[in-house]
Amino acid sequence: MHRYIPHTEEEIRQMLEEIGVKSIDDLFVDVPKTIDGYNIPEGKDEFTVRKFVEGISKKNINFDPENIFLGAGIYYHYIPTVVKHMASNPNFVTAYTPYQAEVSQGTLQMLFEYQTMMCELTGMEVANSSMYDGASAFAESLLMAVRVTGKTKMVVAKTINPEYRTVAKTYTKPQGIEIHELDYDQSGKVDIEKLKSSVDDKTAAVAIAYPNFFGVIEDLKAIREVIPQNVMFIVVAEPVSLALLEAPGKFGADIVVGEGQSLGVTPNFGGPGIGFFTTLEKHVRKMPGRIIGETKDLEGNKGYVMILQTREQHIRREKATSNICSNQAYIALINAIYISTMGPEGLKEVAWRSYNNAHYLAKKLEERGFSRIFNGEFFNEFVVKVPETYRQKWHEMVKDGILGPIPIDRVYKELGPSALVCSTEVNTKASIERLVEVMSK
Amino acid sequence: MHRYIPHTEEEIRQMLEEIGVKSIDDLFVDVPKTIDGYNIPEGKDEFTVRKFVEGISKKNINFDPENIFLGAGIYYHYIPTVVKHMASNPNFVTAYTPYQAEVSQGTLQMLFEYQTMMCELTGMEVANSSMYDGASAFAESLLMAVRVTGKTKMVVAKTINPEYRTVAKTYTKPQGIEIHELDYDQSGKVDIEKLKSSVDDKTAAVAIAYPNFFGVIEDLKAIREVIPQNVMFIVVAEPVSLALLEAPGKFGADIVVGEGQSLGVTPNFGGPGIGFFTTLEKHVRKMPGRIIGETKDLEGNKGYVMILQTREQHIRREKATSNICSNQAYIALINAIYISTMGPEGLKEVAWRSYNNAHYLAKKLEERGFSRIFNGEFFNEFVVKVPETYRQKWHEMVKDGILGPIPIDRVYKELGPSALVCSTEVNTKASIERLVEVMSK
Amino acid sequence: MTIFEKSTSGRKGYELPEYELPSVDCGIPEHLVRKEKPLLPEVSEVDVVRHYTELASKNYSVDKGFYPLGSCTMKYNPKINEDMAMLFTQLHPMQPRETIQGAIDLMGHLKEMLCEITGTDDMTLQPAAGAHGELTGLLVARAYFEDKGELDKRRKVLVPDSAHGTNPASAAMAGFEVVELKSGKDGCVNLEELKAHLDENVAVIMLTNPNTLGLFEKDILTIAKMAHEVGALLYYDGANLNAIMGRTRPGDMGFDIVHLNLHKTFSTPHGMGGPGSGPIGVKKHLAPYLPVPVIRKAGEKYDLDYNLPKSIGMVRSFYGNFTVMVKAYTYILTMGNKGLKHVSDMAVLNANYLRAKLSKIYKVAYDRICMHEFVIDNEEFVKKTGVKTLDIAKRLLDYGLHAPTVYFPLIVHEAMMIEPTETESKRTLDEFIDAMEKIYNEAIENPELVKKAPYKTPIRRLDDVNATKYPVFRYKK
Amino acid sequence: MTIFEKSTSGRKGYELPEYELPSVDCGIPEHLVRKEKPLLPEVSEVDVVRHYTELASKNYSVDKGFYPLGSCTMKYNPKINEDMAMLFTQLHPMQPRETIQGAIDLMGHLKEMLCEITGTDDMTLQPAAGAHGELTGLLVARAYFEDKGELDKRRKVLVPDSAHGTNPASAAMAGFEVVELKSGKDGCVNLEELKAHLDENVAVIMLTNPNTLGLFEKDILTIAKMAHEVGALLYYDGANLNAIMGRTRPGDMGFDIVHLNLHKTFSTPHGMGGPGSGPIGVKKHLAPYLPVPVIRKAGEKYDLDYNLPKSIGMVRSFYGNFTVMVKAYTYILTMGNKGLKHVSDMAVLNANYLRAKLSKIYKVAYDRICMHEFVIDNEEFVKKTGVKTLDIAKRLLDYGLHAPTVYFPLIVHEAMMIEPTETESKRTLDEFIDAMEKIYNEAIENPELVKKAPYKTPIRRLDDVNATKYPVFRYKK
Repeated sequence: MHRYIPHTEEEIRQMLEEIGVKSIDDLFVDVPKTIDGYNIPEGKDEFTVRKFVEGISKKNINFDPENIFLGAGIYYHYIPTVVKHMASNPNFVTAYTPYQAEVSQGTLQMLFEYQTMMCELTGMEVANSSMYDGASAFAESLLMAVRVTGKTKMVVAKTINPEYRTVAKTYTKPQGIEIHELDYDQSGKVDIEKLKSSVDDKTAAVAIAYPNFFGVIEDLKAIREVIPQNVMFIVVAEPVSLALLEAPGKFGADIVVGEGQSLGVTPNFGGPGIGFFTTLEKHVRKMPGRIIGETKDLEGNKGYVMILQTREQHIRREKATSNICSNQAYIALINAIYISTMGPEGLKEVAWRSYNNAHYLAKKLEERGFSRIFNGEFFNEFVVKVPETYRQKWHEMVKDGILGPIPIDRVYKELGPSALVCSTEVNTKASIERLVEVMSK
Repeated sequence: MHRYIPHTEEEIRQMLEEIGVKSIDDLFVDVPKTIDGYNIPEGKDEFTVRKFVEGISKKNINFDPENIFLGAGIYYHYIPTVVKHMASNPNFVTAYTPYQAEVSQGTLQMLFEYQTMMCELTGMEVANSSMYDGASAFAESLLMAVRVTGKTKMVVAKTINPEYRTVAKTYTKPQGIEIHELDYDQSGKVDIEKLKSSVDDKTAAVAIAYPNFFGVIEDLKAIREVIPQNVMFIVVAEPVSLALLEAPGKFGADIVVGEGQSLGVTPNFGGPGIGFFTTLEKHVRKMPGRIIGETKDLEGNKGYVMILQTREQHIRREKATSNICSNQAYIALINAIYISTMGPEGLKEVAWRSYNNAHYLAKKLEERGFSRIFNGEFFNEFVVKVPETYRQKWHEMVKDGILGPIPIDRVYKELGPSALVCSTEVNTKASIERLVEVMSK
Repeated sequence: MTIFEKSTSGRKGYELPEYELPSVDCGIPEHLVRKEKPLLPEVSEVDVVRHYTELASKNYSVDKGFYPLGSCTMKYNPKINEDMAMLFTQLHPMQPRETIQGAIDLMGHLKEMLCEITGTDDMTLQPAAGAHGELTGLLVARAYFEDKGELDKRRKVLVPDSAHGTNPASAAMAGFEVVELKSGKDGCVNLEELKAHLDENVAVIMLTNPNTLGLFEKDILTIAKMAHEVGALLYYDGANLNAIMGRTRPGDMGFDIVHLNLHKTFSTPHGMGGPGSGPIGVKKHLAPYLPVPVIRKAGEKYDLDYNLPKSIGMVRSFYGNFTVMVKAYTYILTMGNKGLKHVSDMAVLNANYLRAKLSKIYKVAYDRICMHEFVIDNEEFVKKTGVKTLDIAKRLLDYGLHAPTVYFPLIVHEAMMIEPTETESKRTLDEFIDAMEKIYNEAIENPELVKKAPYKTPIRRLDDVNATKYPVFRYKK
Repeated sequence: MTIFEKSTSGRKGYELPEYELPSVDCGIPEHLVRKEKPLLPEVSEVDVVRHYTELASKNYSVDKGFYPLGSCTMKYNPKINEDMAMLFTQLHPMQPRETIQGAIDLMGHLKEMLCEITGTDDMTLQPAAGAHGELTGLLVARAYFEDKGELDKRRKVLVPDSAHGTNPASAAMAGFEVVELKSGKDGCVNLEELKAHLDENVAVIMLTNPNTLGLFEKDILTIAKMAHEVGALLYYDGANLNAIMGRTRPGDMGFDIVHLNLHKTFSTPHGMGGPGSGPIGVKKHLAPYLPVPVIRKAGEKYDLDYNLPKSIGMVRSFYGNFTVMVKAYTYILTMGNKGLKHVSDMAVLNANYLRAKLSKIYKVAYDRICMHEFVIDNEEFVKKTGVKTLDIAKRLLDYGLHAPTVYFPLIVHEAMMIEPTETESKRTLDEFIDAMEKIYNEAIENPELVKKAPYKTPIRRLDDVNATKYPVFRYKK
């Protein structure tokens, strides 16, 4: 007997009798008994387990968010208390995929509202109800571009998050997709001339990050202008920035994807976050992932159901738009609660403060001799030249309780010693100035 | 505008128009304006408030429960995780007194079940749905004894928690109740001979603690035998101990009250806890507090409502059995969830381990020369003689992370330097032995 | 189904850590050892989860919707308050003094802010609820008069007929004789009536201001003067403080003793009826009689003062419902000076908006500018339709709303006492007005429909008459 | 009502700390600055609370009751798992290595225990879900054959017709050609059919064992031998691992690649469809191809190994759904060796009990001892009554139960696939049996009643045909 497993000995006996067997072992006659127990510890009561796991967690160091200047795709933001409280409702946490719509209207309406919010932020027409993360969403956007265009060459900006590009390679290789990496220029933006020459008849799509990995705000208008209309325009966007920046949809994007962690989700050591995925109605049947739509019940009341399921794996099997089944619905909930709480003004304030903090920090660092590598306008991140010894210093800052700007020269070797500096609304004037002091020492 | 207060300026304007006044000030014409604002700080956003209150909390020291040997009415026990999770449901937290029974069945059924549980533990016939704490429940039991017997002399054991007796004095003084304090003997139990001689024709009730403040288990049988039948027998019981000890109801108690904190409630710096209050059916109309009863709805379905409300202040006004209105219903919920989770076996195991740990600790201390002051059998607490310097040592133990046995000689001066030692199931062999080492140093 | 019926002998929902100590012999005398296993639930953890999930789902709550109970102040309960209280739950009240400075400081700071808000000079945070605060306040008054040698004379406490039931009950518990004051035609204290009862035998006058009709006692300064002239004390029932914050203070109006309901005005949740917290603030002359310990400023910190020889003693153990105080403290830090005024402004605005709109449908008892609440008088309506106030209340439940307080105050015979609070939006108020209008029409067109309400609740209308006549106090097998 | 309809321009539910920095001039080019305010909710905190409270109340959940979805393993989700995950939420994945030792150790320990449970040699925790694990596993197979120079030849993946839809979809995404294997009459893999398709062009055979009929593939050792003889790899879909713990291991049966659904067997909650976690374990020969980083033991600690030159790369960013892993880890620590066996024993007992009892009412597709789930075949029932399997499913909702998986596996035409899991009590199973019996009788006596079900749900039966035909993708004003 176990507190999670209710049967008493007496009940087990009754049930075996009902089944018509003598013992539990009789139920496993078909199974080759290959082991006699696992070489893992015996189970523990919850108080011992709690103490043990707390012990492990203490081998980590948590930083005060105001002293964190590390972004690179995962961001610290103020998360209103109400977000966690509402999201922890067990009727969200312990529900399954909404297969029985009539007892899943909470999930379905929430996802429908989430889709609407993502459409609004990106300026796109349809959104699915989530992908695993920004990287896999990006990878899936390339596969989708193949389905839409029938072509297999992708022009991918080198300024897209390196992890996203790595994942995209893993996903696209089996499909024989060719990825052409597009260089950046002095501004930190894609080199428009090189873009022009990279796109050809075989090109399915051009993919750009907005803002890009260096924090620089790409000129989507200028880019779209040099891409032929029959080449798809994929934008990897940072959603908080979209409260301040013009929506990619306004510039003719065909697909906008990205990582939704910054919308009210804790960093979670990198996961779970959420991949958002939006496109145009004309492409929707090629879009991967689950979609929720509005409908009516037999009394005419408004309700929500999963739609366009014939695109999905459980019906279309090997012809499906993707194999995705479990998604990140719970994180979509967190996004939706966060966005509902912050509203358009709150999100804009967050974006603006992040922008302003980063620019203040950039100015202060420049005053202390750290020069910015790129001259393009940036959002909440920027790249600075650092001394050869910076990586060492980065580790030393831990003692000051600072999670400093991350060195990026192992990934972008061509930049030489350099670091990606991030600031969001959680940094304070004092913490920013303290970082500058510590970095200048 | 404020995040808790929804109106926009435009809405305020519309509403004022509907009311027919020009400004908010017009609504306050009757109110003498005596102030121009408070001399308190302006409101803060939640992130600043959180940081501030966290800062205050850091001026406290929390001890690891295994190193806590301080009881004296408030006890540390293992609280299953599920207790907090279930109790934090906002449909419990943010509900009011169940005035509309049809939308309060959760509260009402829970309290009905709580009453049943308290009846079972105490061996009594009826329970109310809670009092403020053990001390006020005890005070109310004396007032009730006056209502039942028409007499005003109370024989109260000195071994009842000193705070309870203090509160009882505060409550009973205006009613002209005479409290006769009953001495204890070498065993730490009430002196039966003195008890006999204390009870007379004017005596309304005899009140005894079980186990008492010294941890000693009073012999309720022997006590009841010497109390005349027309004198009420009030028992202040520690509810966890009742899983191991015979129920006071079996010994002819008329009222059993006590503090319910030990049933799954965190110490909360002393409050909120909960006073439980149980009695016999024949006395129920003299009992203070809210009572929930079973009934049926107009389709014949079982349901629950507040009953016997004519005893209560909102109907009976100055003739009410008590003025109590707000009670500790939420803590009753915690009790009920805890008891449901632990069950009779779990509670007994907790009681037995507490008993066993305390006895092991007593033995170890005796080996190191700490003698027990009383020779009566004890539950999970006992009193030892300590050196004159012990109070100083008690403070020093903080540095070892130990919350040690509390000195009690300021309250029981006649004992000389002495400390009340407590152990529950949360103490480990190692922590017990470490305490003995530290105390012996 | 009760949790007892879900129980199966031998099932368990807990597991304790492995036990490592040798068992001692049980030394408890045989006759003191429990013989019978108590009838407590034996269920798995899953059963516990589902049982309490089901119970919770059968409750209405502020998080679900509008809860316009008059004089109960069912405002939104901010989630951060809960989080902050969690920081203090592990403290033992008898820890060494140096390990609880944070808790003491918090109480000290809270007390100072509440003194400022009430206009009083000193305060105890010990009482666990409003009624407990009333009792404490009256015991303080008692000790004061005793100290002055006037207690033999001052036996009476004057309480208006519109007062909460706790007022007379508390006065009785404090050993006073209760004299009821009949309200005037305008719903306020009748000065003539007051004068008739006011003499040197009066210890205390207990008032709620605004009163339970939602009306501000215009003559309050006169009343205070009259009280003090005969040497009586004036007691303020804080249930309705939500109406006046930022504009006036009980102490400024002449009240000597003020209790607060932290669970009302300061939005610590009600938790199905408690725990609450009912601090009392007093003017300087009453400070020596407060319960111990009193929190006092000591340099930059605060400390506990037990040295009050004239103290009434203690009214409960330790310091009171401390975690409730943490929630109220968090709330006050959040709202601050201007925020608290805004609270009252909007609470009064909402009440007046509802009053103005509902007065077009129902009869409002005193249809003039009200404070944070007002009362509907259904006497004529009941006569006309045969539908009772209780029926309207039950029918409201079908509209997904909670009912107002009904049959209170007693001076309005078919009263509905409506307090919307400041956290409700215009949209919600309009929904309530809409439902009240529909019910009005239903009562005229189809009274039986309303009389048998509710229909959509987890259970139909319950029989509370027989429940009291043939009481079932507990589950039995 | 949607949250958008509850919105009022200018209302707000947030407040940020006072901002102390001077504003810089905005340097963003004018045409890149957002012009229009996005249509997002403008609501108060109270509105947020009530909206999501209302939505939650419209969901069924494990905490509410029985959720017998076949192959979904909707077991009880222990609350402590949630608490433990909270300890790790503030970590940034790119923190300096020395500040994340706890997280790495946890993953290392989890991986080792999962390798032991699956009988595999190495493992990645990176995949975010079961299907993601499938893709990862097939990419590993692909890399393996590529490395061996066999990829041009090995184009086929064999998948039984009873497999989950994700299997063929994942194989296609990994660039393989999918060949469907028809099941034998006994519901298992037909060895003849297998033989007919199995040759050196086959890269992988994907199996679920027990399969989706709840039957254990008796010939599994033969199948493994056959696969390996032609050089193919055998892939284990871990959806149904809950049936066999403590008795056998996929690795022992001959599987080369195993994915797990931590959100199923290891009871991290499903969260309305995710996040999940789909680690894959592999035999030694496939270890070099795993995604980076791989967690490796390094003395007493664990470390991250990025040095896998033959790795397939990464399948998502960072380490996977880490907090989901914490929950699974907590679960495994809680259950331990004997506990996990007990899980499977009781899961299989419950399924067989349901099967035995329901087979007296409905037709069970393969009415012999089953594993943790079984399938009802309603084909005759549908013909007889005109009531569809979907109707039964909807009617179950009226009884306060969730429906089983319906219309799957595809090889049973009117299938109901029932997986009770081990956390359900006999009482709950009996309630389900009772409801199924009542519905059977209703279908015969009053088929229209069942066809129009459900009645007691927050909404009546929804039209999903028109929802797809005339899709509405988002809220519009």
